[in-house]
Amino acid sequence: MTTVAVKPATMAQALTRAMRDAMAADPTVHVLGEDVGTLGGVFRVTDGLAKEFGEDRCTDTPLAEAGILGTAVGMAMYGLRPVVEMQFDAFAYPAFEQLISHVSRMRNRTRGRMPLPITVRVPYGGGIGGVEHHSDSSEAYYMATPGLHVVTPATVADAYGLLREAIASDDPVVFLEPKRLYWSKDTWDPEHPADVEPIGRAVVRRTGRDATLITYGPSVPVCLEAAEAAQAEGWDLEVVDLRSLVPFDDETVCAAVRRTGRAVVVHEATGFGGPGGEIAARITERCFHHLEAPVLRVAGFDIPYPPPMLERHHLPGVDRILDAVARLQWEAEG
Amino acid sequence: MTTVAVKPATMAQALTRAMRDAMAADPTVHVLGEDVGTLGGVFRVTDGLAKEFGEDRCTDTPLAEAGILGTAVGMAMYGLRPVVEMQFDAFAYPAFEQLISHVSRMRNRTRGRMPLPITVRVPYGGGIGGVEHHSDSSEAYYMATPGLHVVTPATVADAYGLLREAIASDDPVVFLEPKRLYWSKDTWDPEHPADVEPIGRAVVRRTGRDATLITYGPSVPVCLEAAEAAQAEGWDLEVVDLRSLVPFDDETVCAAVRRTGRAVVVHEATGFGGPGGEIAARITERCFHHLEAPVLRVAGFDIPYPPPMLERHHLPGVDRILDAVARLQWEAEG
Amino acid sequence: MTVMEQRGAYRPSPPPAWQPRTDPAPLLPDAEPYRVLGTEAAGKADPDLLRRLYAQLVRGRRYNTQATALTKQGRLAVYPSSTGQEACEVAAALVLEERDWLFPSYRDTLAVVARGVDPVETLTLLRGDWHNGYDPHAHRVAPLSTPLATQLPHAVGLAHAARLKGDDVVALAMVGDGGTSEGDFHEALNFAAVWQAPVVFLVQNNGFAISVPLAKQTAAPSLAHKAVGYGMPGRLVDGNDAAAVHEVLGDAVRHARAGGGPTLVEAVTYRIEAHTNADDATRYRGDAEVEAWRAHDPIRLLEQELTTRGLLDEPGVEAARQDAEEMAADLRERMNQEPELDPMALFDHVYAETTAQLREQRALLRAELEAEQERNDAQEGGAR
Amino acid sequence: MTVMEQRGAYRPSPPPAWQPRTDPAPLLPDAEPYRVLGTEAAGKADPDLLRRLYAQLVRGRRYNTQATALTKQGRLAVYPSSTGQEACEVAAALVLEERDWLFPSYRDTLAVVARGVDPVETLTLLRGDWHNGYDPHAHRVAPLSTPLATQLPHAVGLAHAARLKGDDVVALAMVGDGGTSEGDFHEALNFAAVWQAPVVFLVQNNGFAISVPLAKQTAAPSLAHKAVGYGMPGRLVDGNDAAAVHEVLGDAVRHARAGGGPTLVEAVTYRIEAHTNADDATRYRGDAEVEAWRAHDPIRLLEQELTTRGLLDEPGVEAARQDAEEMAADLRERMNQEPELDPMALFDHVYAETTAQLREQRALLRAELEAEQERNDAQEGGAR
Ligand SMILES: Cc1ncc(C[n+]2csc(CCOP(=O)(O)OP(=O)(O)O)c2C)c(N)n1
Ligand SMILES: Cc1ncc(C[n+]2csc(CCOP(=O)(O)OP(=O)(O)O)c2C)c(N)n1
Ligand SMILES: [Mg+2]
Ligand SMILES: [Mg+2]
Repeated sequence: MTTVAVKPATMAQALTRAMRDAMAADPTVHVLGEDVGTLGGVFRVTDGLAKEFGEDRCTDTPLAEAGILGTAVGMAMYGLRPVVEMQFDAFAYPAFEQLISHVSRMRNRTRGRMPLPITVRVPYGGGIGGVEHHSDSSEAYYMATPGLHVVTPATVADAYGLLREAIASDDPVVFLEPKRLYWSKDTWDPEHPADVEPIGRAVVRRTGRDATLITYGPSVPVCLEAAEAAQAEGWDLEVVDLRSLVPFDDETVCAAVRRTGRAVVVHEATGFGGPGGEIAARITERCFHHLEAPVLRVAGFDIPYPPPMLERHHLPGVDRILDAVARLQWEAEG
Repeated sequence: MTTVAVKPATMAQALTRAMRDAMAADPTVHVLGEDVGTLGGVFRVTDGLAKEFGEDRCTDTPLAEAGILGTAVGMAMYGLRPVVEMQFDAFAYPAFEQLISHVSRMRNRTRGRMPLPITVRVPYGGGIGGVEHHSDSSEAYYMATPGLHVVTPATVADAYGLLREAIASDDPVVFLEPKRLYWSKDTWDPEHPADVEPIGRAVVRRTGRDATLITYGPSVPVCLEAAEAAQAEGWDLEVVDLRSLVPFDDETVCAAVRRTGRAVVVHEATGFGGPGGEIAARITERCFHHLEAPVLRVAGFDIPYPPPMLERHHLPGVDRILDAVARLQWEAEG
Repeated sequence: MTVMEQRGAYRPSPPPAWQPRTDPAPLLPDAEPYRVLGTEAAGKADPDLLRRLYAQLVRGRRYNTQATALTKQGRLAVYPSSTGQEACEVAAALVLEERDWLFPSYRDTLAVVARGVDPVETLTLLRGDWHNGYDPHAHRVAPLSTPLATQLPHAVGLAHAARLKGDDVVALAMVGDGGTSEGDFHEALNFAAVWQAPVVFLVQNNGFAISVPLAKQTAAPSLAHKAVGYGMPGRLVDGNDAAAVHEVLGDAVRHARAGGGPTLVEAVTYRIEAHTNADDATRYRGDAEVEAWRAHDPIRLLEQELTTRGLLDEPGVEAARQDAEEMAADLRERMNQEPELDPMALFDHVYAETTAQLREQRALLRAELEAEQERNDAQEGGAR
Repeated sequence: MTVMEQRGAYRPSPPPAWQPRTDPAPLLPDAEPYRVLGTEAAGKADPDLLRRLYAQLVRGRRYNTQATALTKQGRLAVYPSSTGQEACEVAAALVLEERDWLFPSYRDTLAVVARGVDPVETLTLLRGDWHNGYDPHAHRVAPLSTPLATQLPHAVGLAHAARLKGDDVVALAMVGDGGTSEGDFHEALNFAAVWQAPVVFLVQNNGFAISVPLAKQTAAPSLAHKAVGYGMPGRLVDGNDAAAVHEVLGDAVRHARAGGGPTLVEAVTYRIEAHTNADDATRYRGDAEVEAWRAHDPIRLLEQELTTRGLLDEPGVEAARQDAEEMAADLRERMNQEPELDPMALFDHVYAETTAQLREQRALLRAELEAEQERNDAQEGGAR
């Protein structure tokens, strides 16, 4: 993967550009959601699309998430490629029945005759000081639902590349956008989206010999920071960015874990019943005899997401990650 | 735990009796849902309650699951103890937002001042020949939601005891009723509900020396059958019935796994992102050096629940469980 | 300047002119369900249409009794009969052009069949060999929807998409009286009205949602009255009067096609059979009510009109009956064949491209089935 | 007997008599929003009530400006102002008896404060030290609801429960124009009407849902017209006319208390400020519209009525202003204090009894905080 440095852009800008380019390339791509038109979305991710493509292509809907996703299903049935914006993680819950009972199953129900190429964009996660219902990490719900792809970028280039791919996919994709990375900047070349690995591939963001941190989305930069800090303690950590929770890239993940023999899964979602359990379990199933210690998890506590002034205690941070690394039974090694 | 044999009853009858006794003992207990009144529920689990306690205590609601759960929240705010019936697993999805955003969080939101003692009864799982949307195992969604208790009986006595406890609990309880065990029969003494272990405790249903099957709800009888069959192959299997997915009884589970050194988690829900990942991961975290092999999982495939004529291929059966036991790296032992 | 003087300089004005977004009066339904048969309006009805409706009603009733019989023989997992509601089912199918779309609920297999879908493929869901049997695109019929009212936003989205593409396609979506209580009903109607989508909502008010009677479902004057709250016309029609249902739906379809936006139609009818073969209707309703509705049977109503007007004679009745019997015989025969089952298909359509995970699981199942086969062969070999 | 003769023996009858479940006419709202101030009806209004409303409006406006100022000082995470909507907020609070319940949305902190809840506790959610600051039972005010319309079924359930218990308690639930599009709105109103629950739904139609204007939200003649579809009365009122809002809500509350069931009230008003301090309203609306509504300011409207009728003089205005300033000063001062934060509280109220899991996690956080403390102490020690 070569990323040609062109000019710095934020993740939000890369996402906008991805939709813009997809809409320009394919007239069947339609964006819809609350405030996505005139306002350009509460995070401005759809900024300019209504102006460039008209309100029929980028539509402010009435305020009803099940209605948005439900009508998107109908649009997809008629050959369109709807890109739906849910305003915040917790406000996707009203659309849950449409997502589970129809979006994820229509292809299977109709033996492939009625695929639903819908992208559901969900800004997710905490760390932005949002009040209640604005910081949920709801990926466990989506992962437990066969028929959905679940994707989440951690870099500006991936934001563009994965979103283009999600929109082009003939399957429904839940596209989780880490809110607190919206304003992260990076140089990135929109002319070379092909430089981005496809959906379904994890990427090693940092190689290391001692232990592997497995993470995604908003926790990727935190893990990279933790890996830097770990140097000081004498640990050389590898960092894997999953990018795609479904399909899951066992190959890349297991190769990374086998190299180091130790692993910690890191995410913001609550630990119990969260993605980490699945990830740790499948690593253990596949790499048991390579493991020097159990795969540990650093996750949000098993509590409702905290109010803004307390969220820093909940979010997996560098210290908590390093503490987990320290618990990887190093003594037993020698 | 001593279960005094009195007379055989079905699980459905035990559930009815639990609601009846709870309503008789506590005038704040109200049952509501679709068809729960005059009809007695599509599974007849609320049979007779409207007649005995009147329609104000056992109420046929309009057909709207979010409305049912949402009004139950308001009833609980005013001091009632609503017992809500969702007609089938997949028909609880419309109530997802109320469940996640309010039911699970109201106590925490109000620092304990406004608890919601609501029981949400959900008939779940397959094996009854139900058409699409009538056989989902949705427990992963509930497990990933802090603030909910998630409980599921596998025996007639537990059906009574756990439901009484759920109704008496000051917290919301998602009470998952294994549809295909509704007509399972057992002798059981409704006069001694105290003989049942409380919510939060797992129970060893069969002791064994070689490996531990960890399961719950509809898969408990299947695992017991598998354990019998395993005798023939020379394996002595222990079977743990979790009963309560939240809170999770690490103590009992880990003790059972440490005794045998090998474990298989069995459930109907899809494997990927399902309860088994969490269970396997936490066992591994706690019992790593006692494990002779990775904890394996036998679960539903990662597909939408199949149509009736194909469901037998999807459901974890005796053979598939024994195959998993066979893969527990017995050779490595000697 | 004093505070009061300062304030005096400000003269509050009336609010910016308020006006209703649309005139509510024409949106309100008539005071009584609209009827054609046995009224003067029948004189204006097209005889050919009436005859076509009649033939389809007779087929439809026979289809219902045949499907119910198939549940008793274990050939269908479950069947929700539309006996007594055939006028709605048939009119909904016949009112549409080929390019239009139908969005049925689980009870509307008859409408699907009347639209031309193979009855066996239509019954796939209820037989249980797959979740849906027909190609939705071939006949422009969405899969039968089980989760109540969830198909309504689909119809709106499809109609909206068609309009955006410049196609004059109309979507007709069917739902029950119980389904109107779901949030999806509300959201669908609102989207449709705001977008002026070419969609017709047909509510079959058959008096019950399983055991729950209409009085526990709504306090509205009628379900058609809900239309005004969305800014669309509401129409109330006698759901057992095939000519009336066809006319009201036809008006709504034409209105939608012409760009006039959506209509909500409430057809007042009655579910003669239990909710499904698995239901016991005696638990929640008496015979008298059923008998009163049997006396207003959709087939007999139309038959009387046709015979009175000399449009139907004995051979005509016999021909319709004969045609229905042939359909039933064919259905019976084909449903008595075991469906072909391929367990491997479970993995084929979860995603466009299968995943590594599913390939593993597929291999596991294949190995199990082969082992099973071997065991069976061995047993048979042993037995031989 | 021939087939036709056989059939002739059967005479289809008309359907069992159909009648609307309720007469729709009285449910329909007036053609124009009801107004009191500046009309003849004002003469009948209780002067004391008008003065109380005035004092609260002035306080309310000051509360809004103070809270907005606090966002600029970083003392609130976010503030959705109800400037321009004070008449609705205040009337909603004042119309209730002590035993009644209020169900506010995130925008309705002013109604909560006007009901007597400590403003600092009311703002806890928006300051971000916890999700809710006050004891809901102490003032019978549900927590501010963020997920739109989800509080409406709660209000219905509570009102229903009170009725079942024999208490003559009324619940008043507040929602925005945008919120009416959600399925929960529909389900709540339907349950309320079927159960005849003593609940009043107050829709503040302030023209926008963030950036989305009413025309993209609904095609209904008015939001009040939705009432008829549930079988409850719909009332339309000038939401900037405090006397009118109070009267219409008062009627609805009395009606509900007397067992008459629910009412839907649409108050036509306008959001003068941006959606919240984080919003940029210039992106979606022009100044002219805002100015037109400023000219119909709820405080000035009432002030004019009162002064015209000699019920308010300069000292009266000054006293109200003074009172508001004191409230603001107190609010400012108390909000400028750092809230007490206890990270351990994160684990305290997830369940009635904590779980083993949460105890482990609590211990982990405690250890981390102690280590942090030690590091800080050490650093300070070093610095000293
Ligand atoms: C969302 C949802 N909730 C519950 C059910 C279970 N259910 C199936 S049919 C039915 C009653 C439907 O009544 P109505 O809408 O009047 O249609 P009818 O059966 O009378 O045709 C119920 C409650 C369902 N299918 N979907
Ligand atoms: C279920 C849900 N979806 C989306 C949001 C995000 N959101 C917050 S306020 C708002 C607009 C609400 O408009 P309206 O109901 O008119 O109330 P107003 O803000 O005008 O008082 C939106 C979309 C939310 N809070 N809840
Ligand atoms: Mg019905
Ligand atoms: Mg608004």
